[in-house]
Amino acid sequence: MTSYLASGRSLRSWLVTKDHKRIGILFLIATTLALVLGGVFALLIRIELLTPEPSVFDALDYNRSFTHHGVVMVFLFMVPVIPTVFGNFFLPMMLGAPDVALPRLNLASFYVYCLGATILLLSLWFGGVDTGWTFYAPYATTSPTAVATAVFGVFVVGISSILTGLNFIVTVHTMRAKGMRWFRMPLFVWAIYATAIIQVLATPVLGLSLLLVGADHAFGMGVFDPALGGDPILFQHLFWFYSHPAVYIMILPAMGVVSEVVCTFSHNRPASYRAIAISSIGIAFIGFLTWGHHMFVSGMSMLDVGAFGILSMFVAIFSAIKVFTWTATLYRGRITFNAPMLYFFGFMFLFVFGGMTGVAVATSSLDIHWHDTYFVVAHFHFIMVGGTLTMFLAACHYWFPKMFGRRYPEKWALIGAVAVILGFVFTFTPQFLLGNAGMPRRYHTYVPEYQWLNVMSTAGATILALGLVVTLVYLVHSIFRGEKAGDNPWDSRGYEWLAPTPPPTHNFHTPLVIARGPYDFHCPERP
Amino acid sequence: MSESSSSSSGLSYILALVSLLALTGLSFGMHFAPLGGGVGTLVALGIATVKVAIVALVFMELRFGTTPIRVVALTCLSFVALLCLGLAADVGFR
Amino acid sequence: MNDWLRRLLFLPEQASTIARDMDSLHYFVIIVTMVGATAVAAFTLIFIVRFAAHKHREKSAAPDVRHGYTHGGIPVWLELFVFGGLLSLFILWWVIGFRQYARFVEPPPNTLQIYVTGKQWMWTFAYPNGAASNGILYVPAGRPVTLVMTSRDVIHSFFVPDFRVKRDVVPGRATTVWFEAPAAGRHHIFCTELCGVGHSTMRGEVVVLAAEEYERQLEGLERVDLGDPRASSLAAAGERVAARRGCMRCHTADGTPHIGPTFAGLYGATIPLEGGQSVIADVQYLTSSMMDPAAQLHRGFLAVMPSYQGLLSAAEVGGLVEYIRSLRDVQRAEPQSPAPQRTDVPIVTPLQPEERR
Amino acid sequence: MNRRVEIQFESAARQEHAVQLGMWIFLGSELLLFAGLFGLYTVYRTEYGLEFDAGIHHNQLLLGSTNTVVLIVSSFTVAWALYNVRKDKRDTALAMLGITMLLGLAFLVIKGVEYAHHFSEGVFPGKAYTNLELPGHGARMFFTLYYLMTGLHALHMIGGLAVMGWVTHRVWTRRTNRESHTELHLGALYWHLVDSIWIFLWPLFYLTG
Repeated sequence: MTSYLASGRSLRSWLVTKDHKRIGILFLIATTLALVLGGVFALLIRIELLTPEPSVFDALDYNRSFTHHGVVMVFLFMVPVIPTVFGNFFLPMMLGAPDVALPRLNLASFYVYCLGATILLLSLWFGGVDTGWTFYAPYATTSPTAVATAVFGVFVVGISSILTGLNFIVTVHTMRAKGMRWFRMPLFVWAIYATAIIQVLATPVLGLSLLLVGADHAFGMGVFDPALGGDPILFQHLFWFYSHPAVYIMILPAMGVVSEVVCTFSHNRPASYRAIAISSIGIAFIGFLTWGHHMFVSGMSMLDVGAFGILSMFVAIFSAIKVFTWTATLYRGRITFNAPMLYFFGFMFLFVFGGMTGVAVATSSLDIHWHDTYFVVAHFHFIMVGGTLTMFLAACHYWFPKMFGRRYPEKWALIGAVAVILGFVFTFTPQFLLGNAGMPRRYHTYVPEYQWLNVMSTAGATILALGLVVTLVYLVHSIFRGEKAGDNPWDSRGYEWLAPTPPPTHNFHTPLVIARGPYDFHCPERP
Repeated sequence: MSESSSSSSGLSYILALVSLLALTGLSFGMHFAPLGGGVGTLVALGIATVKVAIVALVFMELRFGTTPIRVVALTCLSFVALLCLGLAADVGFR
Repeated sequence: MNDWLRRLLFLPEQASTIARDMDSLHYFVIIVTMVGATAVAAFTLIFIVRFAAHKHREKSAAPDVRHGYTHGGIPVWLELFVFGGLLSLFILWWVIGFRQYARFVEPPPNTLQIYVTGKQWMWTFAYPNGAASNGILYVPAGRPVTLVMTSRDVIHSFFVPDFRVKRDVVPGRATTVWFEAPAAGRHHIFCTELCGVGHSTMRGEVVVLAAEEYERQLEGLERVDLGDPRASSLAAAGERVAARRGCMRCHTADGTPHIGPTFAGLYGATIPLEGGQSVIADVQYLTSSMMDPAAQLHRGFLAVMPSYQGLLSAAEVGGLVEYIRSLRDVQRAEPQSPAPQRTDVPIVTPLQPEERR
Repeated sequence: MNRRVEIQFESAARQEHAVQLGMWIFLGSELLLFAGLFGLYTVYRTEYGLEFDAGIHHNQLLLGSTNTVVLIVSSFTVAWALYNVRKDKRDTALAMLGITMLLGLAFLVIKGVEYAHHFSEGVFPGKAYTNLELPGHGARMFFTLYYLMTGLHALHMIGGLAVMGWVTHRVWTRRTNRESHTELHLGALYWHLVDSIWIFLWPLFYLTG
């Protein structure tokens, strides 16, 4: 049987494909473009911040840059990337299924994403957006920029996110192979499943609140405009009802990748499979109860401050459970060290430091000083961006042989990984200190005493960018010229490795019958 | 899912229609009853909930739905409640 | 120790009475989290090195056949210890943090009140004696100060890093922030909520002065422009504002019942609301009643007052509040008497939106 | 139940379950789309209780109640159509679908009459609101929410009508029949959801003043 890559080489065969793997590759291309675009905006911001006074841009262009950096990175890269690329490619394979449950919907999701992304980027043409990715009313409703276009774009991208989530939930419920009990599902599947729940429940609320901001902006509806009797704080409630869970939409799939990588390369069972699986679902639900911690200084009621404060502490416990379980998984394993493991180590470092600073900012009184300063910027970049980016790259390397049937160059990969991780740490550690010193975020100009930390941060960003460029170059090169890979080069027990490399259109030659767990290294590869 | 066990009988549809119309009439009538504003609102919303339950259970055949489908329905409803309560809690205690 | 840690963490100077307390919690939390995070990262690194596959072969450690290469799970006592400890630590932080938060947010009684307006892209301040300043806030040292803040346009946020205070400044609402600066000095004010192209230039300065110098400074300032240069205090200016803006068509100052609640003895009183609750008539209530009168309606009065959102400057609002406050000890003629329930109320047409802007 | 089982499914029953589950999840997210508006309504009603009451009294109870009855009956007819397709009674099913669509149109027409009446009184959403009888922020907010919620609901009705038209066409051409009627089933579920949302909108905007 021919591989999915070889079955039809025309452009058309790719664009109208219903094969989950090809859709995954399409999403890989689209989200990588988004990463590059968002990265360019990030560098523009860092260049401007080299000096305390305006240098390259005026204030409006600067505000547009960080808004588009945020919007592109959050809605076009981090939210969709791991579910739509690796979830699409590997979720059905991990379940032993020939495809997702609703393949046409899957393709539709891709085109809806493209449509939304196009509308979102069209807003650049119409004058950009300068409201920050949070679109806070009433600034967003009075801003002279193309707010309505941008929020409509985000709304459309949200539809794509809902469709993907819906598809994955249905797939997990109805497409498991024979013998695949719930507690035999790979941990990546659990993570994607939990993510899908959040996507389906939270995204509509974001979509609605953004539409309302768009309506306020375009037609003067005044739902959030105090001059017309609206309450701007309500927008923040609705926005964070989605956007706090959205943090978990970004990080849960990354946690799924961690579980796969750490088990495969330590050739060990997870220290507690159930703890990881159940904490994914726990995060999905408790994550909905913490949105108010973004609003401690907004004038929210004292009751809400207390309640959201303590609930935020509980959600940290679930993450802590995962971290400890991963570390314990290494214990007495048989560890192969390579690029995915280096990224795993980078993830642990960034996630633990970022997570701990998260507990710190969730402490109500400390948040007064840190709120809306660079401390918060550094915190969420460490945990959310660092977590997602390192695990996106780890997944690119870990599954590269299965996806393309070739190997990547290990030496270059390690160099790239070191550059990315060090660059990341150098970019954002100074920002923690800037936040402590009191520098507010979204500042085009700043007082001179903050300058040298900003220069360090920009230097770090340069290293990070170089690392990403190196990685992109050798990975693209390896797709066409890499050494041929076998079916299971890592000696994994994951079910996706049972398929031929690269997999044929419907994944498995014969239907899988599962008789062992996904991390049973004492069992032979084929049960 | 076989036909006989998984769909409502004709009679149940008609009974549902009749009770929905009756509840609508009741709700309409209660509008003119001299209840306090708060109580009247609660009664009207209570009746609406019963009506939606009838639509869901009979017309939408939730009675015969699988466990995942029921879980989906319940989860979504409780999240609507969560959102409304969360917002009201802030405004009510500000 | 305090100063050393403060410099290590790049924290700004501790120029308010609460800064030291907040920083102590800050050190506690940051030190514990950094130690914990380092420990986890170190363990990960140690395990990666110690259990590397090639060492495995050297030592030919036979894998546990029953469990594959597994360790047989984490002992339960260790799990309980780690998560129980972690949870108690988090809850401890929450308890300390929330108590501090409540203390930092609720102003103590009898503070000096200064009225703050945020607008794109400037801070303006109005003082009780009728003085006004732009960009520079003068406060006396050693005396608690409450800022009553509102915004003319979009949300801003008032942040003084040296004081460790921050609060959003929301249009249509009054928020407060309080602090006490023990010593004279100058400190940055930043806006921390994105408010447009001038966001990063919306800075100001707090100048803390010794008490007598403060008085002298205020004398030298311009008066609040409330249309009356002779007004001797903000309250006196507020009285004129009340007359000019038509407040006295429905409200009275001597306790006589009229269409709206009387101003006499209103400040600090407990107001019964339409719908059963009650509220204390403090700065927030009075301000929001000007902006959004129907939201919390005094029981027994008709919802006939128009909104003054966008019509009154912060100084005018401050003046009105100070005026009402100056009448707090005037006796009401008939306390809590219901207003005349008339339908021919001589009102007061709602203003058109263009006029509001 | 279905003629065709897609390659990814091992059995028709699995496929049917998958499609149904997917539809329910979709309905759930539709519900959460409205949830934000219900949340806003809750808050603003707490804030502007009296003005909301006045707004509710201003709305035309009779038209709103008629619409409730219209939608409930249409929900029944679409369920009855499904019932008849399962019984292989194509003519009854077609008649029921026709009635459903007529009732749906009637709903929109009545809604339009109401809107027209409101427009004539200067009751517009947001800053366009010029009604002097009910001045104030609360009344404006009430009618803004009224337009947003009933408007979003009306958009869903239009979507539902399009789906019904397509399904009717399929029943007409016998592509939807006793063996294969998933699309009718899903369309009916959607119609019931839209009906359910109106069942809540009715007391909120017409009844509980």
